[in-house]
Amino acid sequence: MKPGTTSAACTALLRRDLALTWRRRGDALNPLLFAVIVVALFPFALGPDAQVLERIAAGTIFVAVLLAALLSLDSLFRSDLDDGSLEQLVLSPHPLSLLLACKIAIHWLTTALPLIVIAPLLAMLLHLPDRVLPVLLVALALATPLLSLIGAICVALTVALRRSGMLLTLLVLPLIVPVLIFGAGACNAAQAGLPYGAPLLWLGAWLVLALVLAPLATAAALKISLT
Amino acid sequence: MKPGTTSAACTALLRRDLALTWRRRGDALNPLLFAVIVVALFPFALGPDAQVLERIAAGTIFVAVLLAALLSLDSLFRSDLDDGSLEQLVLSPHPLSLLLACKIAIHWLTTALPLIVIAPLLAMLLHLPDRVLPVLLVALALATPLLSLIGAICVALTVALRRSGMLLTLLVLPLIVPVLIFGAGACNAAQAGLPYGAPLLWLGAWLVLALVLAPLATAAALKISLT
Amino acid sequence: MAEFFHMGGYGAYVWAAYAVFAIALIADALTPLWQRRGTLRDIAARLRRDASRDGTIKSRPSGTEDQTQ
Amino acid sequence: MNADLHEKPPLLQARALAYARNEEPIFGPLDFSLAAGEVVLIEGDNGSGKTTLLKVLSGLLEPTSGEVLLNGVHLTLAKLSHQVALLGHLPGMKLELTTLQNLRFAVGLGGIRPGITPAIALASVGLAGYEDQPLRLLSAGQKKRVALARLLLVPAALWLLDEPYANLDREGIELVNRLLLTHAQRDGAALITSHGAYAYTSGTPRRIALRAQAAQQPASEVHA
Amino acid sequence: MNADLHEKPPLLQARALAYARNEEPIFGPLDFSLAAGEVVLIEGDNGSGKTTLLKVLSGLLEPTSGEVLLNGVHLTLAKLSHQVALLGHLPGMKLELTTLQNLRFAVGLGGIRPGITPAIALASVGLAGYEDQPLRLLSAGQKKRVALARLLLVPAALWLLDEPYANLDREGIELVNRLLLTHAQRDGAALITSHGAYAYTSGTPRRIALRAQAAQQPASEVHA
Amino acid sequence: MNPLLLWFHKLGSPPYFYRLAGRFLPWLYAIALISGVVGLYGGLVIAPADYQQGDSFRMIYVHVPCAWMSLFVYAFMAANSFVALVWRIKLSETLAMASAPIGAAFTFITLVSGSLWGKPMWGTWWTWDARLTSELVLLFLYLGVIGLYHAIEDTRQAARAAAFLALVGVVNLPIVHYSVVWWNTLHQGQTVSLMGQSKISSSMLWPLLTMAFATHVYFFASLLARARAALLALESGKDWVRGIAQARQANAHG
Ligand code: HEM
Ligand SMILES: Nc1ncnc2c1ncn2[C@@H]1O[C@H](COP(=O)(O)OP(=O)(O)OP(=O)(O)O)[C@@H](O)[C@H]1O
Ligand SMILES: Nc1ncnc2c1ncn2[C@@H]1O[C@H](COP(=O)(O)OP(=O)(O)OP(=O)(O)O)[C@@H](O)[C@H]1O
Ligand SMILES: [Mg+2]
Ligand SMILES: [Mg+2]
Repeated sequence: MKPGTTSAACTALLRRDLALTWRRRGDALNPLLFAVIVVALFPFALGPDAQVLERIAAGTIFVAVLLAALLSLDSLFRSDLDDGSLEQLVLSPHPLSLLLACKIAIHWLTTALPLIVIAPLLAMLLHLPDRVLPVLLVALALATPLLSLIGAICVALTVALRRSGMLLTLLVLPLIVPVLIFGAGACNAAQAGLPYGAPLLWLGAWLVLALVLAPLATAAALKISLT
Repeated sequence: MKPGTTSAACTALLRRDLALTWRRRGDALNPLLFAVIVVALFPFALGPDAQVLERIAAGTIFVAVLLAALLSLDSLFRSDLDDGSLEQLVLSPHPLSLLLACKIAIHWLTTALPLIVIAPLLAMLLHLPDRVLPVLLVALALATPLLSLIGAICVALTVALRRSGMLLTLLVLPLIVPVLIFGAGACNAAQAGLPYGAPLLWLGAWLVLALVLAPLATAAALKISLT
Repeated sequence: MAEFFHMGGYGAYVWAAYAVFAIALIADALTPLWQRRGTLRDIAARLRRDASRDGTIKSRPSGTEDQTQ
Repeated sequence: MNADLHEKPPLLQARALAYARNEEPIFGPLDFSLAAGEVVLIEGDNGSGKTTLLKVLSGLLEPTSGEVLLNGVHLTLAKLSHQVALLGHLPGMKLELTTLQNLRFAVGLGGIRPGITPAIALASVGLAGYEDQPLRLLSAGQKKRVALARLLLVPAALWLLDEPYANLDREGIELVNRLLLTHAQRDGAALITSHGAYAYTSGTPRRIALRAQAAQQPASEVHA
Repeated sequence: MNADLHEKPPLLQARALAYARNEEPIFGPLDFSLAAGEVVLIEGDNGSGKTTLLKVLSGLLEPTSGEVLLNGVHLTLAKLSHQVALLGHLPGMKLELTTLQNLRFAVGLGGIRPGITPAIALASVGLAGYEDQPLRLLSAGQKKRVALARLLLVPAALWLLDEPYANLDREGIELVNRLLLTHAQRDGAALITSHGAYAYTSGTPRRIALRAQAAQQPASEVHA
Repeated sequence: MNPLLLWFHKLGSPPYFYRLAGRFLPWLYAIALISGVVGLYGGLVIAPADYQQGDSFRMIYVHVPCAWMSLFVYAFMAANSFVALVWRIKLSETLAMASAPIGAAFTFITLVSGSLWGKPMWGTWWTWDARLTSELVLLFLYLGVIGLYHAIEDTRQAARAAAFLALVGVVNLPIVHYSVVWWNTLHQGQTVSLMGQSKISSSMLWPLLTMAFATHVYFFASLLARARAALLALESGKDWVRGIAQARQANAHG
């Protein structure tokens, strides 16, 4: 009997999830479009005044990207639960936290990364000054993985519930308010010509911490909600 | 054999859906909390400058309410599809559009109405001037049923999909841009001291039209996506 | 020639627009070719698969004997 | 209308009925008719199209060719009315509501046979005492029984049952057989799919055989 | 460790095992053991707790009292390792991926028995030629066969099968029996639930009977 | 049956359409390419620089034809959707769904080229002007149709659902357009008006018309190519398609 190594299991999981994303590539674009649409709604709601839009640009983009990544979080374990794959994952002989870390990484790659890539377009739609753009991108690059990691814990807690979409949002949002404050805060500071390094450093520190702890917490939460 | 009258069928449907909402009352509160949280995020994202917030208050509330109602739309037929109730509905001897109209009415009552009730609180959070509040409430009262009706058509089109959440958003948003423009536009006009009657009248006219046509279109769309 | 590409200072914008035009339409023209090739490949694969299923039907009698034992 | 007034048309009639999904034939042209009082078993291997046939007959899927007549009248979604009751793989009921609430809704939507109530129907399927139990607290077989109770209530002449025996214990299987017999006696008709023909014990039912389109390879050898 | 070195402990041992959901007993204290090479049938009416028992044995649910020993070692989620393969009501596979991709993933996650490949396993369950078919295009019975192929691949000594015969045609039922026989012969063991004891034809298996806790009212009378 | 009807009937048969389209395709591509090159030469080389905008006006030769096409294609798609839903003609479903990505491509080009034009002319990549906004909404509508079509598994059901959406969208389009116009005047943002319909000189005009012709021909070429590919997939169970697949395989191996 060949039990199979943990790295083989991770590879298999990564390969399967990428194949699934490819099969569902239409779905994979959805968070992107959602963010674009949320951003596009604001000019409709506020009127086309460029000055107003410029003032709220960074904040709105941050909120839109967070909401999009957040709503897509729901699908992180959903389909695995529905078809029983999650049970198989839990029953597998390999460390659950490692397997979950793979899943979270795939989630970030397929939903948050495209959002960062498209952020300059969103910035353009809201007339964000060019010099703020790099700060926005760095802030997003630090904030979105944090969101995926923190979100995964909450998803694991709510996964056993049937329609958890909004409950999930409720759990995650309070946790990411600090991320939002620091991320959007850095951008606003840059826009106002103030120093913006400190909040970004904070975000980086949290990210390192979350990278280590979140998969473990997710595995624990998942076990709780499955039994 | 007593085939049962159409009004009995509608009553049974209304009673069942209300009972279900009551059983899932935790879920029913979610759109409300979502809207509150989206609105609450903006002061964090933009900083606490009261003037900026006041300028964007009406628009942001409108966007938040629309997003919340929109995300809850997904569940309009979802659970009925999952457990086969929708098939039974389609196979029933009564006019499908009427049954669907009942479902849409329940959806509006249980998700949009609480949002309107809580709108004054949201307005307060963003320092909306008091005199604009009545306009906001009227605009929401006209816009949210429109959204439910238009949204139902799109939900019916996407109901056969497994994970339609975000695709649905993509389909609905272009259709409700005019609603947003006129609804938020009326509030902004009121805030700027301009006349705001015309956009509200337009919304009312569309609402009457949608009340008649949307259930029929929804039934047609549902039949397309179920066969 | 350089002047032609310079476009009176607007070169970057003009040529970018034309590049987007060209790239988008070339991509659009290539997609049906890819689709066609993919479809034909799938069909060929399916034909092969069906052939392998037919092959197993031929071996069916021996299989059923096996089961009756 | 084609209905001949002198001779009663069969309850259900299929003429050259065929269904293809994305141009791939699922079941071939079928001709059969079903008179009132008949129970017919649809037989076929895994993947031969039994479920698909029932969906077509209920009007949920449109046949690619051929036609279905109900009481001599062409079947369209609109005319299906209360003639057909479908019991598919899905329960068609709400897990959050109690068994009684679910049955009451079914009655509101589909009407009710004279002389029966939801509570009586529940007792008939052996679930007396479970009236106020939410459906989600029932086991797989118990849920199936509630779905069977629905059939007793609604005034449908034609029952389409997809694997009604699955998940049921022996008592449940007998229950289904008894339901079918009673239904046939009062001039109803039923089409059922089942792999285990053994399950239908009250006499030998008539059969419709579906040939598997892509004949299955015999699982001749198990690899060790 | 308790394991006695001189006498091999049974593969699976349950001691006074009981499970209660919200203080309501689902199945009573059970004592049984399962040696390598044995196939045991769990019998019980609808709602008697068969599914629940299998979930407890696989480690998905925690028993309320009593204990489970695997090879003489206490069962915990962590130690379950690759000893148990559970086949539940859910397929545990992705409908969008092909049969082969699904099996490859199962192998990656659970390891593989020597001398077998996913393609051979597929052929063994009668699905040769379906390698590149996405799972969602298969019928209920065909999906079940793919799930059975997974059992052939992963190196688990104990199989827990919840109604493995449901949805399968006769050939499929024979297939399950042959799989069980082969598995027993190479010192595996299996616990299966099934209402149709008739389905298990290769000899009479040992049985564990679960009494329905809330004794079912006999479905004595069908209301017409 | 009169000959024209008969021909339509035959055209509705996929193998006939496939072969006929295959015969037309090279010609259409060639005409599109030649007229495109002529138009571009006229626009980029022959036409004089604009006295106001300088050479930047040369963007008109991609922007305007594509803008026209984005609207024309939507109309074409909606008309086919209507036919598909009412008369259930398979070819119309295919044509409607084949035109959606092409229309989206033209809309995308319009948005990008307009944006690139706006930067030097208006000093900003984007403003929430009426025309720009409704073009953006048009892109979303196209994406919605495409997304819905690809999200549903059964191809024909997908086509019918997406066609339904396209029709709903066509009702919506004028509403969006006028609401946006009104919204701008309602709330006096700095409304930027597009370059007026100034009488443009004929040396500037003919390349524009040539490009418009080229894009139309290109559209039909691309449409036929896409419809052919879609028909192959749709009819993959039919003998004529198997024949093509086998012939191609034989070619590849032989
Ligand atoms: C993102 C930005 C832009 C978008 C989305 C856009 C969109 C459109 C659309 C949809 C049309 C077709 C209108 C119709 O035929 O009814 C059009 C036409 C036109 N656009 Fe733009 N445009 C943009 C920027 C610009 C800019 C910056 C200029 C030049 C300063 C410009 C000049 C024109 C001209 C000259 C026409 C032809 C007018 C006519 O004959 O109707 N556009 N544009
Ligand atoms: N959604 C689907 N899309 C495409 N093909 C499908 C789909 N569902 C089933 N099929 C295919 O159609 C055929 C018939 O399926 P169907 O479910 O009707 O079979 P069945 O007779 O009910 O089988 P079983 O006894 O296993 O339930 C099978 O070959 C299956 O692979
Ligand atoms: N999620 C649940 N919550 C509470 N009670 C449940 C739940 N699922 C099942 N039950 C109850 O637990 C008991 C045992 O259920 P279980 O599913 O184990 O039965 P089973 O033997 O598998 O029955 P079947 O043969 O019908 O599948 C039943 O009485 C059922 O009503
Ligand atoms: Mg079936
Ligand atoms: Mg069970």
